Amino acid sequence: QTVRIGNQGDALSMDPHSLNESLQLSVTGNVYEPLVTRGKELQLEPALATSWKQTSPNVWRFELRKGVTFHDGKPFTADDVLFSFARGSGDGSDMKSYTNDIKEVRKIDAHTVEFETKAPFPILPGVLSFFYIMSKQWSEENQATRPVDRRKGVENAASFRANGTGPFRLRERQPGVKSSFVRNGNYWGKIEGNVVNVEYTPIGNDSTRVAALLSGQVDVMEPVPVQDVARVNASGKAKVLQGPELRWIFLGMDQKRDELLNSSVKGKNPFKDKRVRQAFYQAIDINGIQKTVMRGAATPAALLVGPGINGFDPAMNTRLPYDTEAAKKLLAEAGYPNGFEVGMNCPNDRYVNDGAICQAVAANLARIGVKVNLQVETKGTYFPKVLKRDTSFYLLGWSPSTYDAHNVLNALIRCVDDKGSGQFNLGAYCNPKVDELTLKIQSETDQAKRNAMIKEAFTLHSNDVGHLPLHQQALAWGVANNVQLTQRADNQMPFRYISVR
Amino acid sequence: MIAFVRRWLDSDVGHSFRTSPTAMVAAAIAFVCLFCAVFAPWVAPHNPFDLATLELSNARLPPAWSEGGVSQFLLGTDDQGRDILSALIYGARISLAVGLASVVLSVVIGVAFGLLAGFLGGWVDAFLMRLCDVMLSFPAILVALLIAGVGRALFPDAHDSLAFGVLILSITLTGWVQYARTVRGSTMVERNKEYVQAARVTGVAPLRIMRRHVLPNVMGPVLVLATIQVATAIITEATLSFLGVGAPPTSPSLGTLIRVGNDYLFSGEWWITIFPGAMLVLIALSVNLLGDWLRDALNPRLR
Amino acid sequence: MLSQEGLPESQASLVRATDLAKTFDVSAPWLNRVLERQPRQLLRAVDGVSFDIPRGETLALVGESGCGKSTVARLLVGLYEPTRGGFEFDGQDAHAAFKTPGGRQLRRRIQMIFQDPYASLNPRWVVEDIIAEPLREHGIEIEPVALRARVDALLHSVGLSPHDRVKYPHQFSGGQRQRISIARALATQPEFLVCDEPTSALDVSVQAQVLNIMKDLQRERGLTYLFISHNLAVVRHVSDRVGVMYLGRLVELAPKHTLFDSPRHPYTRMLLDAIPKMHDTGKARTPVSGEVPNPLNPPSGCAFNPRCPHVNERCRNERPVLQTIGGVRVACHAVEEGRI
Amino acid sequence: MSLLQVKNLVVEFPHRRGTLRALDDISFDIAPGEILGVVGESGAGKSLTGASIIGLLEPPGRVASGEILLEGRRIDNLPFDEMRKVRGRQIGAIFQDPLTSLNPLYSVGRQLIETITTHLPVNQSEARKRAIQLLRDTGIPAAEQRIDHFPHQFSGGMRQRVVIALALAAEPQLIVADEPTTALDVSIQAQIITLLKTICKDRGAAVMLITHDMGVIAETCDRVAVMYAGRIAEIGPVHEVINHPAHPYTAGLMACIPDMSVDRERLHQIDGAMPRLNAIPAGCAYNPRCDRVFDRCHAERPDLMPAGVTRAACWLHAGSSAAQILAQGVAA
Amino acid sequence: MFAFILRRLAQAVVVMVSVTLIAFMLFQYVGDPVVFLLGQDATPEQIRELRVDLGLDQPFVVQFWHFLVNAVQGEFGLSLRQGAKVSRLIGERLPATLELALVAGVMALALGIPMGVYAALKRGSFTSQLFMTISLLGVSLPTFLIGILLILVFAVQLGWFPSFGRGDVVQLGWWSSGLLTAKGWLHITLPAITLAIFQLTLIMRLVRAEMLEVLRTDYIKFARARGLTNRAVHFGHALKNTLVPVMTITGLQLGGLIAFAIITETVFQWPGMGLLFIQAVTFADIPVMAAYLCLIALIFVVINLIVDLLYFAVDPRLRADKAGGH
Ligand SMILES: Nc1ncnc2c1ncn2[C@@H]1O[C@H](COP(=O)(O)OP(=O)(O)OP(=O)(O)O)[C@@H](O)[C@H]1O
Ligand SMILES: Nc1ncnc2c1ncn2[C@@H]1O[C@H](COP(=O)(O)OP(=O)(O)OP(=O)(O)O)[C@@H](O)[C@H]1O
Ligand SMILES: [Mg+2]
Ligand SMILES: [Mg+2]
Repeated sequence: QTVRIGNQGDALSMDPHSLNESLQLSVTGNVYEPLVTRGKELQLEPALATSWKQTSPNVWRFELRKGVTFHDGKPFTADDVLFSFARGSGDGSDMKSYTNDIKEVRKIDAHTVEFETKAPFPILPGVLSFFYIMSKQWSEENQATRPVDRRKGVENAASFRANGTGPFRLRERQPGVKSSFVRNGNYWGKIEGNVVNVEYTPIGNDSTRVAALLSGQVDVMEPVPVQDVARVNASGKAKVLQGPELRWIFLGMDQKRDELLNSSVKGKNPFKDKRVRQAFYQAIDINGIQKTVMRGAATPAALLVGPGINGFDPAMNTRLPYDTEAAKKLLAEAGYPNGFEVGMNCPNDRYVNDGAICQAVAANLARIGVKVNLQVETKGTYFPKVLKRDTSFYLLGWSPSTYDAHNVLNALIRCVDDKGSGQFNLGAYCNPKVDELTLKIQSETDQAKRNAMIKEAFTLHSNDVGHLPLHQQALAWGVANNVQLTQRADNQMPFRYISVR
Repeated sequence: MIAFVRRWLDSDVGHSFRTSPTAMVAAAIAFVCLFCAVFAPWVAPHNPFDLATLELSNARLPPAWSEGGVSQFLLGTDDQGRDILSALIYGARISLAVGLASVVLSVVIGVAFGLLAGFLGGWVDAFLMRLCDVMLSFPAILVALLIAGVGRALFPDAHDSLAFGVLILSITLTGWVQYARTVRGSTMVERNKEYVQAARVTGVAPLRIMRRHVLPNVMGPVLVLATIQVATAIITEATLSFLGVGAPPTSPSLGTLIRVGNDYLFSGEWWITIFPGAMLVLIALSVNLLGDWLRDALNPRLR
Repeated sequence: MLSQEGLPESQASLVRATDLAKTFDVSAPWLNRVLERQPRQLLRAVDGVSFDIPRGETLALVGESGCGKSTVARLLVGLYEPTRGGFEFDGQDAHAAFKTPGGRQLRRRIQMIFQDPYASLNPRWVVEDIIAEPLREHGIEIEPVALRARVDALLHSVGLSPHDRVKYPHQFSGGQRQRISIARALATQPEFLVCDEPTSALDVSVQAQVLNIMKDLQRERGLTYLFISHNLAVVRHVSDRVGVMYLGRLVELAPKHTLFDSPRHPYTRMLLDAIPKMHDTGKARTPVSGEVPNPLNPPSGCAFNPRCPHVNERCRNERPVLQTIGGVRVACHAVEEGRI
Repeated sequence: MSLLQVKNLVVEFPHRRGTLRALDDISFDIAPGEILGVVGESGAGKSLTGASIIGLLEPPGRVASGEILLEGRRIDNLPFDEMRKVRGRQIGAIFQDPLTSLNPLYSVGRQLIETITTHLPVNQSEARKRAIQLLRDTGIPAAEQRIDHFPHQFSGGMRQRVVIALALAAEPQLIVADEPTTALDVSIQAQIITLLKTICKDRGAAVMLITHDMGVIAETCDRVAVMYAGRIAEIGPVHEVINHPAHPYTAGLMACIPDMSVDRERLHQIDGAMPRLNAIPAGCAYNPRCDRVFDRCHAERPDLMPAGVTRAACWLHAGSSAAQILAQGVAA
Repeated sequence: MFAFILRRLAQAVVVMVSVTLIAFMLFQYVGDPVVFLLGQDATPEQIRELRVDLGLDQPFVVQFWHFLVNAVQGEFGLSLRQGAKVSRLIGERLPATLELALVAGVMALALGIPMGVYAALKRGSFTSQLFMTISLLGVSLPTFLIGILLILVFAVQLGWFPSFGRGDVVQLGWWSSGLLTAKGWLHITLPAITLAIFQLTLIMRLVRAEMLEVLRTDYIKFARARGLTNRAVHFGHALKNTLVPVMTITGLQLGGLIAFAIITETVFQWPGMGLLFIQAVTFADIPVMAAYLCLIALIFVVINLIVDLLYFAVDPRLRADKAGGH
């Protein structure tokens, strides 16, 4: 059984440590495995580790699975784990954020390892679910002991070839063109689906990708542009599998500068006034956006996290009402009865219909008198700009890589410092109380206490209207009628769930 | 004015115009497009740039005559609830403006360089022609892509006007080469003609000769080329928009409209892309036909 | 010897060319020359030509295509810099003067009429502008009404009507265009007119009109002409003295009647023989044998030697110089030796 | 019998403001082996006459009426392919500019052989032999080598010899030579004219020599036709026309030519210019410039009528023969 | 001729160095690759480090110099994005683009020349007018629209041709060819048509214009006067002379084909260099962009050199210095 998959992008490399990006991890995750993985509902499941427990606040012990072999036939041992973590935290690795909190990995015996963290670290197993284990021997034999070293211009065998323990082996790879995978006959576990061969093709252009599905050139494709969902469903050849994605779209506002970069308001920053922020919030017709721009493929959100994320509480997830009049009033109270002019930055090829969302928002804001000078551009120029915080008003999407609310608090909400806190808090929202909580949450091991603190932090943030949450994006996979698969909310597509009739 | 038109219609070129139905139809279409574009605020039923009037609930309405259409939106609406007809008219305005502006700029640069190279010869010529070679080995789209990127980076807060500036500049940068080459060629022929030498014998300064004698006599082919280049520029702009570096979606050109509409080709909302596409083809075709006709009409050997 | 002979005339001479030479570098590009081991290629278009023209007279230059006639003309009006030698105009070193600001004055006094009546007028200018250009350029007349009057007068003097002022050149016949050219040349009231084949593109009937006008103007204004042509009949009609050129050199220079009645140089004789005789119809001419040699690689000795019936060893080796023999100036060993 | 007969040939150019008559009722004939000169001012219609005979009028020009007969066979209305066989085979042509008449991309040999094999039933090697012979006959030294050279490797005079060889390749009976020497040097002109003359004498071909150089006509031709504004003004033996012109235009033309044997302060000059085709005056086309014009010249158009030995289209010679009266009757 | 080639090569080097220089100046602005190289959780420290490691903190002149020195040794470094040797990436993509351009070029020439000849010979006839007008559509429709419409009609609706990709390729040494399998031909058809349409129009119009020009020359008139058949005149004499100037423009156009391939490759997901470049642009992958531009300049220069050499072969006048002078 062969399944042909078309995707918007491609894994840039087969090296599991070279890039911390979800598509790359999704592809390499079929060949390599972590110690702990996530199941269909994102629950943690044993993978190369059969069990784990916290032996002291700072120490975790993992029992490794026995009898596992790499694709080249070599057995999997604790040495491979040690090697992989050394590799992943060394030069050229992009996985350091997963290993930063680990102080040391120790080998207890051939199938037991111990992790010592720098501070109490309650969510370590979850964090490790994207850290894949490589073979020490193979890497050494193939000069792949380090992730690619661009400085020296030295290529890395692991970029093109792969030797993991996963359910599929890499058979052939042409970067950006095609990658073929074949089922691993010696896999330690059970493979749910019946697929034997997988052909993975990147197809960047939306129309072409839809055409490929409709003309039967691919069996699975991802994502389906929202406007084509109906067409695919109506084609009789394929249907669209839709479901919520672990990605929240929101708007941020510069709350730090004393004068906005590009605005008609001089001498002060209107976004420092909560009333203005709230006016913006209430001016956005989120249901309209959901209905027309997203064609239903989105769930309006009141927080920057949602179901599936550790620490989320549905009770908090209520938006302020859409109310143009109230918004106008707030604006007038804040001293802008006639609105003002402000620049807005927006990518047009990063999130689902991102450009259109911004346009709709701009139209919404126009109704309360705010003139938005929208600048929509490709992600290539958008991100460098907003990351320098050269923006007053921007759109961003976030998917917490640890499936934990702390990640969001730390990256998006915490006050900005130069050590990486609030790194994506591009509008520099800052509430010291939230910061305090964030720090505590990081090392709190009591789950209930921790959740309460998360809730408190989010409440503070919501009351401040620190960001303008929009919605949770939806996944849309086009699947031919003869294919069955499981859609995971983190947009990972493990081949082992795919069956072909 | 009327007398002028009458005299023109009576001239050879005018006659060939009157006897060529294609030319007349093309001119009529071009004129209508130009008229609509220039007077867009008065001609268009809505103002698509006025965000406050957009209503998301009006999004993606089909043309008035088909089921579900609303007479208020003759050609339907796009995904933002913008009236397609108005967007078309404003889009044509932007496309034409970009096309004309970049062609005018290319002509100015190209003709100036061509004249200098052809008239002065020597190392000036060699240098300018190598420059042309360099420009030519950068295919137009590549240059435009790079320039657009640079422009955006240099003017990070670029609003629409600056985005257009970047667009025009990038089309100009590759466009001038053709004019420079053409003009250089004709200048080299022209400068050896006896009327130029007569002026030199009289003691007229070289720059003056270039401007007053040579320039008017090398403009013929430039004119024809320019006509056709307008169409090419409009298409290039559309292509750049397709690649995502063209006119901003808030003030869309025809190219941007097509690119946006492109996403709706499969979803059955054909009007979002077909109308701008048809408009673009209509403009480009009529301008091309005019250029074509002009080329033949101005070529005495074909008369 | 040259100067001795020239002296008595020099007082009256308006134009005096001394050893005028123009060499064009037509070498292949440097790289080619290096790789293909080619020498520099120099084309001696004009190679040491001396003559003088008394005020009010016409000197004609004749010769085959490529012998350097036009180059001489262009040297005289300052379109080319001479490689060697120079020419004096009214006692003044002209080429030095052309370069000074005062040279404009000189440009006023020397004008040129070109061969092709179609190419010598800017097709996009109306006649009025064409004729007024030199007037404006030299600041002779700037005021519009007076300027217009001047243009009308000029048009009148070449037999055109003031109504033609607003027409474009293409609305005129060849002969009329040539008259416009003449009017333009006359605008600055020059003393010396260089005419490079002014009638060779014209029909005989039109040629007659143009030649007549030129003669009339000479009579009225005392103009001095350098008249270039390859039509000996025309030359005979207009000139006072005739210079015969061959491959960049003067081979014979003599008063018109002397030259036509008793040509000395074999090449001159050949040219005269080549003129079809109109009135004794059916009589074949004796065609000249051979072709014009390649100017890049001229024969050694006398350039004419490969085609000359009187050639001898000396002709092949030694280049004859122009010298006065029997009252005319001729460059030929055979004449010098009295062989012909 | 004459080789070529042109009867009342009219050539027209349809134009947006009516039709231009570029050749208006031209009649003449050429006997085998005869050299007929055609002179006239630029635009008089000389080239058009030649082009009509070889059937290469450029559209939109067309033969509107009249006939052209070659050896008694009408050739002006032949189908394209028939006419093609006449061209080159029976009527050869030579044009003014020898440089542009030859295709620069092919060797002269190829062009010669191509012409020969198109018309004559010979194979390649024979054709090549003939080609070499032709080049030799036209006075090209070392013909065996030069046959493989390209046109740009020949000098102007040599090129014109090649062109003549090409025109003669299939041994035509008539050669239309349109200003064959105008582009050449004075000294080369004589060579080419002599060559043309002797070659045609040797092969018995007739020549229609178009030129505006009276001198060339004088020494080469048997008869001469003087054209003016699309009409023949005078036609007759060359000696007569030159020495005793019957038409005032011919006389004027002769007087315009500077004469080597007499000194004149001013040349005789015909004022004005030949009328444009769209402004040909009624009656005799020459009437505005004629110094012997009288009423009839304005009113009626003269046909060719005997005037001494020649025939001239001038009312001055009217009534000198019965034929004229007849013609008058028709015209009236 | 040797000197000529040498001079062209020298010029080519100048052109290419200038191209890369300009390209490098522009690269400063197209985006920041570091943002894409590190994931969202990277620390500022890491970002700074990477920037230094990649040499992106150095002035562009220095970066350019390093690039140049490496490029001369045929080494373009590693793709920032893919971590693979740029030379390898481009080498893998080159065959696809060249085959596409070749097929499209052949298509454009094979149709464009006959159509142009026809339009010139039958000037004014209905068919030729039709050709002229319809061909204008080719330059009035943006390439991407043509491509998408072709996909819509022929791939989705009719299902005759595949909508994307190259199909099966056969590996011939390092060259992968799609032209040896039936499937490969099916795959190349739509993209090649898309790419060819624009060129076809240009070539057709050029041939027509040149042919009309040539048909008016004296040697064509003289050839007719010699009684040559129409075939010999039109195809023996006129066509060959027409093709001499057409060659130059076609040479330039072939360069254009490769540039236009960017759009076509994007639309058809054709795994060629254009696609690589576009991806590189979005990710500011400077080594890939630089190498691509160099290669394009090189191809352009090579094509022009070939065209110039063809001139020597076709036009005897240019061989004058060798053969002439007898
Ligand atoms: N600008 C130039 N560069 C190189 N060579 C030149 C230039 N001008 C003239 N020559 C050469 O100088 C020689 C003399 O040319 P010139 O034009 O003076 O001849 P001419 O006697 O006027 O001929 P014609 O009768 O054809 O006008 C010719 O061999 C010509 O090729
Ligand atoms: N295509 C055309 N359309 C209109 N008129 C034309 C055309 N071709 C020629 N004529 C006219 O026909 C007349 C005769 O032209 P022709 O070429 O026969 O003159 P010619 O006597 O050969 O002159 P020349 O000595 O200049 O060669 C001219 O008045 C010319 O303007
Ligand atoms: Mg000359
Ligand atoms: Mg003629």
